Amino acid sequence: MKRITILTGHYGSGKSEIAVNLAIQENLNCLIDLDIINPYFRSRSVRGLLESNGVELIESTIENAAGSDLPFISSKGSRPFVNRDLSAVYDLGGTKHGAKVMMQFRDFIKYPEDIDFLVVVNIYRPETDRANKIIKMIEELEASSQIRVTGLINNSNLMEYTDESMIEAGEQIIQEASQLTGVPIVYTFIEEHLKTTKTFAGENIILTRHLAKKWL
Amino acid sequence: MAKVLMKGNEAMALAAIKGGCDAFFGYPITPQNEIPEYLSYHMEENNRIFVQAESEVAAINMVYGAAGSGARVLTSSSSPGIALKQEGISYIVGSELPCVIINVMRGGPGLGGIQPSQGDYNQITRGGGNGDYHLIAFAPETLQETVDVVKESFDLADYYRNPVMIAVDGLIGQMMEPVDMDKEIPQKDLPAKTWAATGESGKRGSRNKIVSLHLDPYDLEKHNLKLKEKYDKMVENEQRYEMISIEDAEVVIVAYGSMARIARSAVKALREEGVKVGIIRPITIWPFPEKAFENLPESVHTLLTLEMSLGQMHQDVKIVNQGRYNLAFYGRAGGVVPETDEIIEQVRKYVGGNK
Amino acid sequence: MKTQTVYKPTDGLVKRDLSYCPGCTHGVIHKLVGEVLEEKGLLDTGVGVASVGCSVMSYEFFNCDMQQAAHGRAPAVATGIKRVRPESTVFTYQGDGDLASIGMAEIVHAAHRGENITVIFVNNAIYGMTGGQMAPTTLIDQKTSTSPRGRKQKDAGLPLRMSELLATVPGATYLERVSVHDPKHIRKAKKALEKAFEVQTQKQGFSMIEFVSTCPVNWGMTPQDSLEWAVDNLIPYYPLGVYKDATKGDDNG
Amino acid sequence: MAKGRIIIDQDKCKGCDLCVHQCPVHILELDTSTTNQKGYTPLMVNDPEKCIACAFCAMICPDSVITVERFVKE
Repeated sequence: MKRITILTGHYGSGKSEIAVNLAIQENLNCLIDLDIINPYFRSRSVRGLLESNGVELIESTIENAAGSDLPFISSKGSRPFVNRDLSAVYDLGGTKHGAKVMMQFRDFIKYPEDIDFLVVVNIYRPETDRANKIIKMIEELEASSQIRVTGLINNSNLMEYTDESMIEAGEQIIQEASQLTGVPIVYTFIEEHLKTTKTFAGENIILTRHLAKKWL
Repeated sequence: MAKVLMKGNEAMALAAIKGGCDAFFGYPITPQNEIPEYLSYHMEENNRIFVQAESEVAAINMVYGAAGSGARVLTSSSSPGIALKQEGISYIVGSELPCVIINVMRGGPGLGGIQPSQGDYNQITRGGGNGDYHLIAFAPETLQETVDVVKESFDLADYYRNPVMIAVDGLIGQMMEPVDMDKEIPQKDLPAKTWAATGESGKRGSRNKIVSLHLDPYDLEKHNLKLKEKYDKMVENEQRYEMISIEDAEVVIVAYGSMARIARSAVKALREEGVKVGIIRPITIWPFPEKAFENLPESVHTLLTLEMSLGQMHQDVKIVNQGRYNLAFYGRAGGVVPETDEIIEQVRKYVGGNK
Repeated sequence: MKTQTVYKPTDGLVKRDLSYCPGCTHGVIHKLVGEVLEEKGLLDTGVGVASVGCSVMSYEFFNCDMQQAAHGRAPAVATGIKRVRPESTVFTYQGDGDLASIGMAEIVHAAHRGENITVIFVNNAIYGMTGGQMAPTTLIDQKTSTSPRGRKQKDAGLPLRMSELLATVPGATYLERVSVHDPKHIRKAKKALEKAFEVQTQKQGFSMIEFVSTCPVNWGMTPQDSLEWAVDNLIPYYPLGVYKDATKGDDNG
Repeated sequence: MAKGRIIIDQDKCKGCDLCVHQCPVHILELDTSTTNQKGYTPLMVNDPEKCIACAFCAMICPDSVITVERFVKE
């Protein structure tokens, strides 16, 4: 993987769970939570877990404000863009409205070749259930962030009801979008409970849910 | 229709469209913003009305106007915003207009916080507006149930000519869950709205008035008694609840919404150990499901009320209990959501106790 | 001898006695609104919104569909009606306490959105219904039951001029202030109302006619003296005239 | 010779006096010798022959008490 991964997509597509999984599994230096859209279930809500895994969490300018919907973002968020020693995953808020926060870092992005800008897609989210809708979303995300999308993530799931056929159905639709845009599928995330031997497009990663409580 | 993965707020917004909502009037407040955001895009697409009002007060009065002219209307807000809407809600009830109000509850009092809470129980069931009035209030537990009651609420509102509230806490508004958006729901045979002030007095041959003012106290009392008959009918027909693992329970938890979800996972764990615990889950918090408490098994000795507030529903449990069982209460407030283990520990305090 | 009717009571009002005090110009304004609705054929599609104040019962008087609104909220209620019934003719009838005080947000934002409704604003510089308290439009030194020594700027500010204020709101289309103290001004007021409703039927947006009105009972004057007091005191502070006319499209903010 | 006449709905009149002041030929007066159904002293016409059917009285009347007719030649 590249040194910096920026995750975008529709809200509820699974960006934050994937960000936390990538940060922990890939031993990244930091996770930058730039979600100004969602007030709950943000990656900043698992600070302890991240820190115990050696991941620095960068989020708001206000400390201890998990209960805040203020959009203030820590200026530390620009560090991985300028410091080539740092590996990082950026977790953006959903939709083009969440992606526009990237604009504030535009002048810091010195090494664009270090960056993967990935769209998380779950075809069971009605706004991304067809190839044409996924393509439209890619265009919107690029327009509002001014960053070229470099890859797609298949995160098609119905949470605990997910089975292999759902991942396959997702792959088929996302592949269609991929062929039309030339943007490759770089990861497929597979629910932990699903003991599958199949392999799917891109790198396959087992997803452990950290953000949602068991009773949810 | 196959299931899709939806966020609670978004699911409620889409459910409203599917429930035949003609118009939405609202004002932004966290954690319900995805509702107006979703509707701002999709109402127009369906040739329906979306207006972002200048305040919650204006929004609910727009609801009044649109409902008075015969439309199916929705507004949504969160706790402090619902407080601002109380004026209009009282007028809407007094004028016998139907509408649906979604309340995605957050912590209070005051501006409070944006984290989930059930602190509006009294505001919803006792009403913050003036006068004798009630509204049916659903407090669903899953997104599927939420979607189903949102759709059904438009019919119920029309049927009783009274507002219906969907009271969920922020967790249900913000969580993701698979839902079948097109699940069949019960439908009512509804008469035409011949009472509505539609601006068609010419066609109708008579004029309609939407009014909550009654100058003669005896007239007003008569009107209030007529409304009371409606509330009695709602109490008789609309109590909804679920009984979970009640058959041989010693301790019965009373919990709704997200708290019921946590209780459910606690009960599952406790049952695996052989602890006899069950749940009464109110699906309507008004009318309060008194019927659920009528024929509890002999084994029950304690009712344990769980809330994400500090004993508001517990008052209703006390009223319905009438001294029959030991009563216990556990609540968290201010947006703090308890863990399953916390609930397990609470239940353990009371198992093996005497009746 | 054969006769021709020059003037008769309008069918725009319900055939029942108005509840207002003797000589109160609410009656004249009601009549004008009724006449315009009748003559322009707008009763059949009309939905009026009654406010709170002396005109709270106006839903009993206008001969069309009516809704009664909470204090100050008439423009929001009218918004709700007009949005779901765009073919109807929607008007509010509001006093100065209702429109300029408790309902300030609703009136400004209805104008701001350019809601296609017509607002009848009755400004008599006092709260009539509740017993003659100070209104936002009460004149400096005017005595009311809550300004017993006369309104003072340092405590209560200067009287609010709503037509002028709304003229600064980009969304408003037509604003005019009129008076009904003599036949000449009554004719002019009727023309203004005709224009306001025409703005609505032409789907040109928000219109408001402000009426300088009287309150003989709470001012403590005879009806005729009230008219004269309004001419001598209110009109100089609230000058009559058109405050905004964006119907030609040359001024839409 | 009168140009027209006014018809007064006496029982609706609130005796406010506004019309009296608007009449350009000064033929209107409140009848202080009696009260109507409402208890007000109602309007009366002193010198109907002078009426010019201008309708000023009717226009200012807040309670729609007055109907005005003009005589037309046969």
